[in-house]
Amino acid sequence: MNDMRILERSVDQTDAKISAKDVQVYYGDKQAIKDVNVDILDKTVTAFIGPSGCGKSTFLRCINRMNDTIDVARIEGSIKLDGEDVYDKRVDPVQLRARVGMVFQKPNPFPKSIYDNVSYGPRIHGLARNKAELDEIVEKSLRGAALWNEVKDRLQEPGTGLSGGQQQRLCIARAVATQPEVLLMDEPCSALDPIATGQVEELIDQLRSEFSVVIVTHSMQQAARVSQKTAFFHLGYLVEYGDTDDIFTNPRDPRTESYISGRIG
Amino acid sequence: MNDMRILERSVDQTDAKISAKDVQVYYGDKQAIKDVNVDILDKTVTAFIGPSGCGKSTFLRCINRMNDTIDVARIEGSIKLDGEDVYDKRVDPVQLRARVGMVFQKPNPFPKSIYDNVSYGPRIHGLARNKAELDEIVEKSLRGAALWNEVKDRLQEPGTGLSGGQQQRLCIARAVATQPEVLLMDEPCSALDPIATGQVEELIDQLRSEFSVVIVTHSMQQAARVSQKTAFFHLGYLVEYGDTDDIFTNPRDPRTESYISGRIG
Amino acid sequence: MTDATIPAGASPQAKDSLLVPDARTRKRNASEARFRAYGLGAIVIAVIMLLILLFTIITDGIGAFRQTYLTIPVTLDAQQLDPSGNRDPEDLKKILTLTYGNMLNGAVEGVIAESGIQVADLTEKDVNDLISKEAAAQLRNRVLANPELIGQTVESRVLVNGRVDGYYKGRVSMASAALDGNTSPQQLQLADALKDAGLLATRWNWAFLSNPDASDQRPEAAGVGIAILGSLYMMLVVLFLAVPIGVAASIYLEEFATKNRLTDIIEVNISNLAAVPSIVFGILGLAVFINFSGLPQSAPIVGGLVLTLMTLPTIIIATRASLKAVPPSIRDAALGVGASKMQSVFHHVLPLALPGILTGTIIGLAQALGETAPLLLIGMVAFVKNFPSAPPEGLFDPASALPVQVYNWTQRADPAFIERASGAIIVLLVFLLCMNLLAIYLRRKFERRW
Amino acid sequence: MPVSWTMLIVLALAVAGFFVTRGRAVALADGDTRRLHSRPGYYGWNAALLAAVPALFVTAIWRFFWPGTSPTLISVVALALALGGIAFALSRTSPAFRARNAVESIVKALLILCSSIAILTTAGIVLSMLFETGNFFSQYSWTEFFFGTTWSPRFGGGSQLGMLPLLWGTLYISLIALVVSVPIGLFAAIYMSEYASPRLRSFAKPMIEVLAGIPTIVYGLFALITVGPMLRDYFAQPLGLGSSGSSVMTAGLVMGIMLIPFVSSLSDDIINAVPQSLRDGALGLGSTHSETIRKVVLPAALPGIVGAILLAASRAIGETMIVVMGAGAAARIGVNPFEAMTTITVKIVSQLTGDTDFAAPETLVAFALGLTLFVITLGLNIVALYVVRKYREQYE
Amino acid sequence: REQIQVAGSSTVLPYATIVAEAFGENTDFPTPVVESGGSSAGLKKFCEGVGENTIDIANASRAIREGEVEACAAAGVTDIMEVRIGYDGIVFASDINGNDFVFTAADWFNALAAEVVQDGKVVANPYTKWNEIRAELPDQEILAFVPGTKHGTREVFEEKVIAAGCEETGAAEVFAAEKADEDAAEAACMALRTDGKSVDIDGDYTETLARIQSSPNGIGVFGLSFYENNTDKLKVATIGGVTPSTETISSGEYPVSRPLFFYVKKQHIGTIPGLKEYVEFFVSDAMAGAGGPLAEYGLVADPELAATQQAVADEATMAK
Ligand SMILES: Nc1ncnc2c1ncn2[C@@H]1O[C@H](COP(=O)(O)OP(=O)(O)OP(=O)(O)O)[C@@H](O)[C@H]1O
Ligand SMILES: Nc1ncnc2c1ncn2[C@@H]1O[C@H](COP(=O)(O)OP(=O)(O)OP(=O)(O)O)[C@@H](O)[C@H]1O
Ligand SMILES: [Mg+2]
Ligand SMILES: [Mg+2]
Repeated sequence: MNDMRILERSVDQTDAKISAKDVQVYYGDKQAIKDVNVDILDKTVTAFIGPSGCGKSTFLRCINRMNDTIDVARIEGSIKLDGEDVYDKRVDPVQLRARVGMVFQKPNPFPKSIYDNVSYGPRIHGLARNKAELDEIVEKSLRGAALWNEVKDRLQEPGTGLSGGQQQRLCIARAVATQPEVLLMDEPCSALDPIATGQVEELIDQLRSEFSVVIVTHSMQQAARVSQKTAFFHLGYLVEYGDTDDIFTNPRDPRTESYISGRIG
Repeated sequence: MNDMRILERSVDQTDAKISAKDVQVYYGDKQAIKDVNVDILDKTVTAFIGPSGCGKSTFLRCINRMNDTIDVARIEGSIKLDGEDVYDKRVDPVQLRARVGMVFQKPNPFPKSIYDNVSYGPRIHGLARNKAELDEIVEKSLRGAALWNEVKDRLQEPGTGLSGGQQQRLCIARAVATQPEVLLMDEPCSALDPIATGQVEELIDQLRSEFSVVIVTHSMQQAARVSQKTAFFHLGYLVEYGDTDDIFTNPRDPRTESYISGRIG
Repeated sequence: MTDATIPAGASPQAKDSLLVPDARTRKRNASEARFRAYGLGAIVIAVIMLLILLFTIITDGIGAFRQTYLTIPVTLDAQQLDPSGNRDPEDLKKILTLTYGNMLNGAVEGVIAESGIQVADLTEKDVNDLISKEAAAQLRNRVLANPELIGQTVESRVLVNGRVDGYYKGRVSMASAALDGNTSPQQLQLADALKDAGLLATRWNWAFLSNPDASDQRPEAAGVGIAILGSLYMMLVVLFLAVPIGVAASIYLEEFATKNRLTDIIEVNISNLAAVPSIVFGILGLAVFINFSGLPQSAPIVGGLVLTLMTLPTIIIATRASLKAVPPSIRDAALGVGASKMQSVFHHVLPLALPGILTGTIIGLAQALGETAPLLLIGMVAFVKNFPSAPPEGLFDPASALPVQVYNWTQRADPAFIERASGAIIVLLVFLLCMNLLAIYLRRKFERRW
Repeated sequence: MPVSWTMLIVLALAVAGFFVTRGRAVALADGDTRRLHSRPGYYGWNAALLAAVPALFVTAIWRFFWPGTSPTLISVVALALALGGIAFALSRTSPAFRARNAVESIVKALLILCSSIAILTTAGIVLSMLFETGNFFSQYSWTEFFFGTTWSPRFGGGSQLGMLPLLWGTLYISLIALVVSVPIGLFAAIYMSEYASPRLRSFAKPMIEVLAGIPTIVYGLFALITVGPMLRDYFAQPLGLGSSGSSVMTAGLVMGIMLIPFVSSLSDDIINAVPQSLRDGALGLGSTHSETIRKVVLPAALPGIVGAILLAASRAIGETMIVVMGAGAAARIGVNPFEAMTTITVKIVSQLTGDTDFAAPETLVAFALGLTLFVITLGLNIVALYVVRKYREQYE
Repeated sequence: REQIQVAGSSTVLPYATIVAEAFGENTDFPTPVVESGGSSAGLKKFCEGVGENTIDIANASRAIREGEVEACAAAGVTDIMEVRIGYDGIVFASDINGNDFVFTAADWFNALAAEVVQDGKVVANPYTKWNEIRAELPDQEILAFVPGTKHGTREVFEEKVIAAGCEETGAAEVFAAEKADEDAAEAACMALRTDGKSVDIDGDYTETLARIQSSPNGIGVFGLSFYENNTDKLKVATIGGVTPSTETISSGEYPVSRPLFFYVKKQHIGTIPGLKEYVEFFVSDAMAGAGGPLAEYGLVADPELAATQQAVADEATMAK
């Protein structure tokens, strides 16, 4: 039902959906991201990989300005979405976040019912004209996140009463339901079993036909499976960025190589 | 430093460290665990695998009675630690939990400094007589959890300011620092990169020489790597339990087989 | 460090039975039990104190809801009440309560004579004072409202005086009456005799809830009608101003304001306002609302405004604390799906903070409901006899308030007012209880852990 | 009062504006609300707010600052403003109009306005007392006021109005009240939020809250009739500490009881809001419940608890009736808690409501006391703010 | 505004309410609103200015002061009518079951002064029991509940009892000789002891009564009307052999009393309906006269009531 809009929206895509220039991020005095330059393409899945604490989540949160909520965080450089600087004074971060959705690393369902969790985004963005459409969006999103079968009988129960993996899938469904142009996913499958992981990967693959997806993952296999582009972060630097196949088969930077082969952490 | 004690402790081990009989768990009306019977051996790593929402965390939380904190949760059957029913009226859950440590699925560092997070357990159990001993425990635990190098300069900063993976390792360090006899780990590596995962697996392997470890994981590879025994859960049932090698190479139950081969979720 | 450094038995890991706690655990459990006992003790202390206070209030005040009445036939002598005989209301008004009082006295004497009551040493004063001074006024109003009654003999139920009433509530005894200049044992004997004759009875007294205050000589006629209205009006003002303003201010300070010197100043300011003695708010109200902006004296609107300013800090402090307690991940989640800051606050944070907001509101309103001092200066600690009209105009009419009534009555010389004061406190507590019930309901609805 | 009717009419207009504009927005989008920038409700709200806010604001300000103006004029202007607001909102309504942002900026402005009321109140308090305080100091030496140790106002002049005994009494009585209410309140809060069954909690909490609503005069009488004589007969006299029926201890104890709900209810909410995962973390390490509370939950809840305690302290400082009846009216400096003392607040009230000459220093001193107390508590609050900042623990 | 607004002294309040109630009952005017809040606050409001939102009448338990009249005039309140309604007797009373007391002013001075004269020397008050002061007094601890410094009664108590006692005992002369100047001597005469034997009461007479009930040793200072309403709990003491009553006070035999007033804003007569009628009603014989309800309640009727009535009828303002 929303296909029309999605098409409209993606008409004037440039190749670089998001382009970051000289991004530096500081938490107080500590610099967490250093000189990152990267172009994230439309209709592409980009994987961010790198050792824990290297700044993947931080960079991800810069893209939709979620870092605005951390008092001590400070960002320099520019990040452009469709050629417009997201840190421009005139930009409404709300609209930005509606276009750039996010799944957080720690599942954080609202303390509301499962249905309300998923329908929240569509509701505030007016994506459905009536209850039936809303129901449809909810079902579609939950199906996409491979959660429908498990929760279809308990949509009115609280989202916080779900298992860890279910919560994570709920958060994915919630993000998908808003139909963003870019979807940022911070380790969406970390708590999922292989089958659910497979289903989510399938969802990502579907999404790719219309949006751009950025996924943080610790699993090289997953990165290799779902992404077309991979960015390798290390100690706050973007060490290497390129086609996934290249990176995994033929890394240019020695750090990338040792990470992939399991030598540095 | 605790080697002697650890030896002492393991002298009179029986083979079954924990044995569960006809365990049923209900959340309100919903039954989450059905008829589970299992013996968990001492000095062994047992992996719990199964699709998301099948009851792994629930069962894990039964073992050290963490389910007591959930109002709606109700348990039937018996779980014995060293032959003593942990649900006996006379059992003090505090003592139980000191002996059966736990790492939770969602990292939950205390809003205190990193140092205080790790030293919390040793302090309340009086494991160190002075500051120096405490420092040593903290360092050893953080090293074990592969976090020492990243945080050694910022031990006084809040644990909540760490990255997702760092928080998870902090929680592992915190659990290890209390020196439990049984360590329950709910997806301890889900947010870790391969190297950190490797280090934690190494830690688990070390721990095994003295304690019994139960680990929930979604990664078959990990289960295969670290565990000697594997239990497969499905829809609340313990479908199959046996030597890890057997389960992965020669599953008896068709459901196990299809899960391992990636067909059911 | 070697193993020797670890004292034997000190470790929880020593392979003890789970069923037998080791020494350290026992110690910790003992301290756990102590801790828990402290908690329970604290609640018990608080509840016992409450019960003691409630008990004294209720035993003292329940009497205010009962009143002793004398039922007698009164002949409304046309000669006295309408000398001109034309039933002209203007002329009827010229007959003052004094005449009616004499008529009532005559009626009592008539009843005594008729039923043959004999009391030794009964003086005329004893008889005349038996009936409340209020009775004459009531009778006059009845006649003015219905001039046809003139010339007839009507059954009248009249209030008896406060001492005789007190005699039936145990406040006055024959012994104390002997010492008391306002009554006498003879009067009490007369009352007993009338009671035996079935003319005098102590019954449930709705008038306490509907009557206005009465002067010092008529405790038996005093009621809390105007005070209830005044308090109600003020609470409406407070509810409609303090709660929204307080919550709005907290939201701004906690969720939107950048942390800078200005917000620090506001923050300190607010907690400081909480420490300002309530009478100072009265000074403020007098200076600003009455003298500067010309609002009327003794009006609930001014009282409400002053109490609003007084309760704001309480509501703000409570609301801010509970907003602070909502985990940031909830806000992140909302922002992450493209909700605006405002939406995340109103859709998610506020409902989660609601229990705390309710607490602040309840405590703030409770405080406002029971406050007298600021009302002293804006003229609400007053004797008001005419009911205010309905809101919104009524907000500008003079009115009293429940705590004011309590304060006034506890100052009065006649001990009968002490019972009235406690009765008014009971009414006030019922008010409070209603607010609390609402809060319980709302809390039930919104409270959850995550 | 036509002004209040004007306000009601304005509100009615706002409601009408809401529906009209909302309807128009939907119509402009040909019924497909997804073509609108914001949800249709926001267009309606925009109109409602534009209608109500300026009109009500102007009415209130006008009525407040120029009370003499004819109500009819005010009403006309207010209604014109309301209608103008709706018209303006309607004219701006188009699918591309950022209604949500517009509404949010209005709401934010309202929020700011509401928080500035605190500042205005402070300014009002200071201003309404400053003039009289000035009068006071022109008649009485400030050194004697601030550093004098005798408080004895007289009708015929020649009063000694040193505030130190009052300040001492204030601090002493408040301290005792806090010593009573903080442990009881905090333990009650802990028990309610951590141990008690939901049923007990939903019953105990409002019960305890009733304590805050009992008029202080009841506490005063309780102190005077019950607690005072009891303390005197069972403690003060046997211990040889005096034979005064009213004492610092009496007032402190009784006030402490009144303050219990201030500490307990607020703290209970805050403690309850600490995420369960933190408790699980601590319990999972083998802490007892009380260790979990003391070492993890309470530190995480500390800022809110300190706020609650500050609120209780504030109430203690501002309380009158209990002190009058419980502690007596004697201004003196001493350490014996079984002696009578009095507080600044009591003296403010009594000097203001007494029979002294209203232009004499004996009455005006009330304003000076009020202002001084204001400054002192301001100082205490600033200190508290910094302390809380320093020890704040943010969870998650 | 329809109703008359009255504010001021809480001592006058009961009388004012009795009159207001009767006024409302017997006339077509609404019952006046009578606030309490102290003479000072009442007069201050009274002097705030002229107009609808200022009060019409201020009750006071003392005469208006010069400074207050000036402040009034400065705010435009230039025409003030002073109406004296009668006298408030001040009595000493103790628990009904306790000892009888027959006081003199000197006893009170010796009992409560901070410093007394013993053998011609000024010493800190050494007395702890009444019979140490005078053997005829009972053997009972000294404990007096005196009005706090906010109360007008305190002023009367100090002047008519303590200062008189100071003269009577001859302490005044000794102080005059010993102290630096006249003011200091006067102050020494009126300074009350602070060791807990003399307890200030900032509350009202009900508080004093409650204190006597919880400390039956105590002797309290009350208004006559309060005592008359509580004769079953209190036993009144005589001063100089005279028992206080409306008669002895109005005849001047009993020394401790004070006049009660109210002040009327003449400028409001004519604008506020019923104002003049209320004032006239108040001072009428039926109300304030010797047999009227006010006297019945404990007001000592003013022997010069007729003059007051005349002044009210003439709307005579205070001399400037
Ligand atoms: N607090 C709770 N209240 C109600 N139901 C719950 C609660 N916690 C878990 N459940 C339900 O119990 C079932 C088992 O949950 P559990 O957390 O044990 O799954 P799991 O095997 O750990 O899954 P995952 O791998 O996703 O963490 C799920 O269906 C879940 O929705
Ligand atoms: N709120 C914060 N305050 C201070 N430092 C922070 C904060 N959040 C993250 N950091 C630090 O910034 C660095 C980068 O953190 P980030 O969360 O981006 O890592 P990450 O790559 O996502 O790691 P992981 O895979 O473990 O989630 C880390 O060193 C972390 O400790
Ligand atoms: Mg991360
Ligand atoms: Mg789980």
